[in-house]
Amino acid sequence: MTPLLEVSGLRAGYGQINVLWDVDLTVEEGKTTVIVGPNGAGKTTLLRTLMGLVYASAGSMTLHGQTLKGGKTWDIVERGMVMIPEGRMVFPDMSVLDNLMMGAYPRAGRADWETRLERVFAMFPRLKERRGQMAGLMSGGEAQMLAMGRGLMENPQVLLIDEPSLGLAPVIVDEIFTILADLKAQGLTIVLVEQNTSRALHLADHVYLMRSGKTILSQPAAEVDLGHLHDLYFARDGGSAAVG
Amino acid sequence: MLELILQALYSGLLAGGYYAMIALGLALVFGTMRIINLAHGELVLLAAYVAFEMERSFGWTPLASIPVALVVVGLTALVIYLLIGRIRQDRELNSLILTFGIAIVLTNLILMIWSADIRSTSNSWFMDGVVLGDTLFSMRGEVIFCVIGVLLLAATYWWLNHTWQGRALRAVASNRDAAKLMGVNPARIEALSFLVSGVLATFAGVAVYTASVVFPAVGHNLTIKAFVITVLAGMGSVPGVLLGAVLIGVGETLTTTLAKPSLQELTGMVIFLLILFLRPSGLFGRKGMVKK
Amino acid sequence: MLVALVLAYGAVPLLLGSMDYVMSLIIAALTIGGVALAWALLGNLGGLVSFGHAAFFGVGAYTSAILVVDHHWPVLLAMVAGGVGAAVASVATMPALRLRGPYFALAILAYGHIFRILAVEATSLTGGAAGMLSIPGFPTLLGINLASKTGAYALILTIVLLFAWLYGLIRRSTYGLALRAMHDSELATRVVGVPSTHLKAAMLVISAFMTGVVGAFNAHQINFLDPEYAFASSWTVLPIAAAIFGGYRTVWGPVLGALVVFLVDQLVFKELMPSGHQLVFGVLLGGMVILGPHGLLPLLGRWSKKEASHAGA
Amino acid sequence: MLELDAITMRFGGLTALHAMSLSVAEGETLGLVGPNGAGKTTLFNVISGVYAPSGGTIRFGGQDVGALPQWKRARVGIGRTFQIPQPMRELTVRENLRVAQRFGAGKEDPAALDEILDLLGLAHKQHADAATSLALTEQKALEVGKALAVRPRLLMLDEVLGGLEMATKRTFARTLETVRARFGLTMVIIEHDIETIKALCPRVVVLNFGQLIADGTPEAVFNDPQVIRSYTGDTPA
Amino acid sequence: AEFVLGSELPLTGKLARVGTGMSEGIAIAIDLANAKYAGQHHFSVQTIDDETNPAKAVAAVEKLASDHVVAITGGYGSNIIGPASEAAAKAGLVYMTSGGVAPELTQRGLDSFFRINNADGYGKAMVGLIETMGAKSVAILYSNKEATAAMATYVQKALTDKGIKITSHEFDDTTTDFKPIMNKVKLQDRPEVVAMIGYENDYIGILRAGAVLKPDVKAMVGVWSLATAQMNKEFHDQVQGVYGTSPLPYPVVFKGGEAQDFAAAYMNKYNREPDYLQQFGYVQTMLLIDAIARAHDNDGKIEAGEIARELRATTTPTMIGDVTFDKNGDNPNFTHRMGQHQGDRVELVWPANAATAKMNYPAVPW
Ligand SMILES: Nc1ncnc2c1ncn2[C@@H]1O[C@H](COP(=O)(O)OP(=O)(O)OP(=O)(O)O)[C@@H](O)[C@H]1O
Ligand SMILES: Nc1ncnc2c1ncn2[C@@H]1O[C@H](COP(=O)(O)OP(=O)(O)OP(=O)(O)O)[C@@H](O)[C@H]1O
Ligand SMILES: [Mg+2]
Ligand SMILES: [Mg+2]
Repeated sequence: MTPLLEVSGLRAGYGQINVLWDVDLTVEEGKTTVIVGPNGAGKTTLLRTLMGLVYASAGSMTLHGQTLKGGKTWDIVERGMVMIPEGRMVFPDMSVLDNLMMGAYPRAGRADWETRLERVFAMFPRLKERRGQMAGLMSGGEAQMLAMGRGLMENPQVLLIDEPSLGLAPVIVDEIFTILADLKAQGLTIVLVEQNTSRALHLADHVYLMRSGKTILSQPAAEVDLGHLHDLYFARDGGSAAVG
Repeated sequence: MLELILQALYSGLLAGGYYAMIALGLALVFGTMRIINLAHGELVLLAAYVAFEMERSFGWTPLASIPVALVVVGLTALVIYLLIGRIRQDRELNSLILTFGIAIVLTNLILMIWSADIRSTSNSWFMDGVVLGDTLFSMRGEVIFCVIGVLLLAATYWWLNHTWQGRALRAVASNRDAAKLMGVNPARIEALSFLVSGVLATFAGVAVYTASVVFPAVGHNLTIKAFVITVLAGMGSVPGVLLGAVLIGVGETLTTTLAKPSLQELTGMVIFLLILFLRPSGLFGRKGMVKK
Repeated sequence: MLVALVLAYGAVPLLLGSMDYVMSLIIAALTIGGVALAWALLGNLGGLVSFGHAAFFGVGAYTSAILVVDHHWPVLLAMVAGGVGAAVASVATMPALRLRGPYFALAILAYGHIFRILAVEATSLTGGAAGMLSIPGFPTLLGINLASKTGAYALILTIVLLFAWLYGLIRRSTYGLALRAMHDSELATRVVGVPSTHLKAAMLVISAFMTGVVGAFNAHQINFLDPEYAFASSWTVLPIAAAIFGGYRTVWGPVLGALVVFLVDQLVFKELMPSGHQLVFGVLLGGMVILGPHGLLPLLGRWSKKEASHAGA
Repeated sequence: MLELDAITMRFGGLTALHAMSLSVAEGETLGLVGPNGAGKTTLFNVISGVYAPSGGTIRFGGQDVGALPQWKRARVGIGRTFQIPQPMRELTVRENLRVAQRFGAGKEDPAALDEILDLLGLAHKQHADAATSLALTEQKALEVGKALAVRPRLLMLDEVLGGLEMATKRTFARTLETVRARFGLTMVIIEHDIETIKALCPRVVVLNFGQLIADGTPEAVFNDPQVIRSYTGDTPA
Repeated sequence: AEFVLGSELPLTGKLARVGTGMSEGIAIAIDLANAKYAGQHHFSVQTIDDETNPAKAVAAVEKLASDHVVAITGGYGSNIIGPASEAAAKAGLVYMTSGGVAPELTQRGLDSFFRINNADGYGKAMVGLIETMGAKSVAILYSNKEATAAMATYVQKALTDKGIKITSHEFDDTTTDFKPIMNKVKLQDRPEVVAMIGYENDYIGILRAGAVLKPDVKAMVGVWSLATAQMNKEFHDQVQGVYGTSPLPYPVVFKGGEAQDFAAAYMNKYNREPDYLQQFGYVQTMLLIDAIARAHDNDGKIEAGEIARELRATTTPTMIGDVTFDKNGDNPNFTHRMGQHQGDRVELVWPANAATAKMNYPAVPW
């Protein structure tokens, strides 16, 4: 069976600065793939490149066997792949409700947006309370919930998620992981970038470790050894000291 | 005296509807793309001249020339958008220069094609008096276009706030990358917003042609007026445009009535400043715009 | 740099000094350049885009003209006073500092209109709409007749150079850094102790002063003022176009832009198309924005670097 | 050192802080936790002068600072970071710190900047453009750097550890400890990771709906049923 | 000999329309002069657009001077003519115009400045007409531009001196809706005559406001640019019965050879009827050309100041009446005529000796 999403030799970066160096990645349909790695490794950049927000200078990426390279973000969305970015990517001067409704903008999502809105409100009651508030005035965690909720308004086949637990209170983090488990159970293909390694591993089918713009480890989740993983995290590779 | 004031209020109200129509297209593009289209007044003017040409060549009434003007002005607006789309850096500032250049080109083209003579409709139907309750006087054209203006305002408001496209337009303005992630093609949606602004300019232009007098230098004044109202309204707020336009209109006519007519522009500017000092982000501006 | 100075002060008057017309165009271009510089200073350092520099230009012009005509001040001193007058006027515009972006830009424009209307209405002081004719020109200083074309050229050149020097000085200081940072990140600068509003106000005053001096220069150069001319929107628009055209983030870009835009328009396009040349001018502006969005100076910089690397290879 | 008395902050119909009182002693490291939207960031905003509170007084080092403008509060020694990083755009990382130092601390001291850059692991990025070329975590480090360059007496950190990978977080926490000792700081830290809070803060206060619901040692606070219900859930902390 | 005249005019910008009109008149003058002096002299004109900007007008004059033109004809707008004519004086060139009527222009003591018309001339005509009507009260609506404001002052004073009751309303050029002003006129002033001192767009605005509000007045009187063929054609219904200064009736009936030649040449070249703008442009330029020819013919060359002396030395009959220049360059003989739109015609109705028809009074367009 051909993998749903396949990336090989991918290079990408911002202007003159290259960030991703020959990244390889394979995502099977219906599986949850977790990408971990130290800060600044290029995880966010990888997701953005997949979505066409960052220009890929070399390598290949395919979705359903068809190339994503050079594709426009909005077409990729219509092709069923969707990204939930971190909370700073909300629409600051639109209301919470309008933000959520933008989630349903792709054709696939418009039909029954009302039911999905109810579902999102049920998951995050805070969003329902604040439906009229400008998103830019939400607290950090509220905005993160909003980004998540907005992503859930879409109706994708593949969901890329960037650090969904960032800045959330522990109770809400629980809630998020429950939701992810649900989505997985419904058969959705998920690519998850997450710093909360241990919790992410619980969910994962397959794990990638990224460092300095490369995928340096690819293993089925079951075989992953947390200790070994952490060693790999900080293997010296000169120069690219993470924060701290 | 009361009669004078009532008439001033009435005239100001009608002027407000008409100013709002002129300003709305600019406000739309400004509110959604942060682009100040300095050629907006010239678009309005272009529509007026199309109406003039149709009337002169074929004897059409200005209303009948609206479809033709829509095509001409709509296309011009699209061309402006395409040019703006080619700006790679610092779009907000560079588009000022670009649209200023376009305004110069349009003014001079209009001057070359239609000369510097003053033009206005000769169709007296629009100029006939409409009298309300024996004391409130207006021209038929003013009333018609005030009503059209309010209808267009309502339609634009509805479009922006209650349709997928309108919401997408606001989303692109708010966070371009995030909007792409929602499946929005920003270029297409922005082109659409320019097109709509062209449509609004068309109606405004035909209104100007019937209710007032045009000549090539008028475009600049129209842009300034539209811009003042837009800012007064608060970033892209449609109700704000209406309220701002009416305030300016009424302010002007009341100045004429109670003080002297040559001070009306002063009044407009003072109202503008006062409101901004009280509400730094405009009448309907959102606080959030100021905070960051 | 020295070469450029020698060229500007020596070669230009020697070569062109006898051609009154060309000299007055250069003077006019430098006048616009001076305003463009002041505008860019406010934009770059204060983070404030103004659509109303004509306000300061006009106030400077009127202040100086009135002091000379009615109170018989010496012209050069009155020009400085013109700058001070504009600076004082800018204090009146300070409530606008609370406003951001286009809100500020338009508020200043509104002030410009208000000043213009006041100039029309204050007939006893300003001569009203009829304006002031036969305003005295420049004196002779150190043996140089500043009223001659060459003299006026040297004067405006000196003014512009002084302003550019001052601008460069501020820009290189830590104040310059903080000011540039305030542009988009005012909150971030305030919480680290930058009195952003004060700094902005200071830039506004400096920019207004510069514009006022240039406005005063212009009044004594063409010996005439009326409200419509002194507060004409072209005193705002042309400098902005020139600054952006030349590269508004650089110190010299605005001046260069003014020289190029104005001289090319008047000397070349106007020769080619006596009455339609503005059309070409419009196209030129638009084209520049699309082809070289950082402006002429950075573009030239890039070219010369390329040239150099080719030469090296 | 810092005393808040009956601080109330209303946004339109929403009351983000309810007559909140709190005092922080010199040299203390205080953890500030609470559910999302509890009002933690708002509290920082009020203390640093971003918002003028609807009621209450703020005393810092014995002085009523309630009427001081933002920039003066920085100069009297209140340093803070932003949850959503606010780099000074258009400047490089180092220039960001220079400005903070020049205006906040009053004089330039390149050696001190080098030290801060080193401590925060930003040395190799010091000439990078602050707005566009930093990963989220680097931006957070820059936030801390700016606040430190001001030479504050009180340092308020808003989720600067959020998004950091576990091990990095630990290292960074140690760095903060070093910084605190090195510069003799009083700190207030907002953080959602309970482990980190426990490691760094001898005293923790919990906010919920704009009110203090608990104040004490981490052990005491995180075992408070009210806190568990509203904040930690039944997750094994 | 070969002579190049210079002309500095607004061909673009706010005054483009009037500038273009004057330039057409100048062109006709050149054509006719070349016919008149065929075999002796040849004339041509170098025109520079001043873009309705004083500084550019000054530069234009300097350029013309550096190109060695013999004299300058042109200019529009007193505020542009002012500095431009000073630049001409500096360059030792005669500056001849009809485009600026402000009194200040001829109070500067420039001996190279000449103009064939002035505000007083227009004012006298307007006042004369109103006096003839026998109106007891007049409302003056005037634009706050320099020329119009100066003229309003003149008219107000002259009418007050004649015991006529005056109210006045100053407006600015951004005014488009005149109803509030007209309403004041209608309800408060209740004059017999409304005097409008402005430009075409102002007249149209005022007349439309009048048509809607229908104040109880007996006449609407304007000044320049109103009693013209073009206004009659394009705003036919709106200007019926309205008066304005007008050197010519419409259709133009030119009496005398020169006038007929002018009209024919104009029709031939531009395919429409000439207006007062072209007529003034023609007259001023022809006066200048004749003076140049005389100055040259005296001794085969033109000495400094000779053209100015020649201009001052003679009184010439022209299409706008006899022209003499006083020491300031003003033409004290200048008086205007008043025309009235009557159906498809513009008839001269004042002064009696120039009248082509009886005036309709009272008459308003509504
Ligand atoms: N817009 C940008 N322009 C230039 N460089 C960037 C940009 N965004 C990120 N980078 C750089 O690219 C590298 C990878 O960043 P990225 O955000 O992909 O890392 P990440 O793995 O997601 O890290 P984190 O865990 O901190 O989110 C970093 O070194 C960062 O400095
Ligand atoms: N300017 C504002 N206008 C209106 N409401 C606001 C504003 N700022 C914050 N709020 C609201 O006040 C509440 C408190 O926000 P605050 O940012 O202080 O939360 P927080 O405790 O920092 O949460 P988090 O942990 O998610 O960052 C939130 O519900 C937020 O939506
Ligand atoms: Mg990331
Ligand atoms: Mg917070």
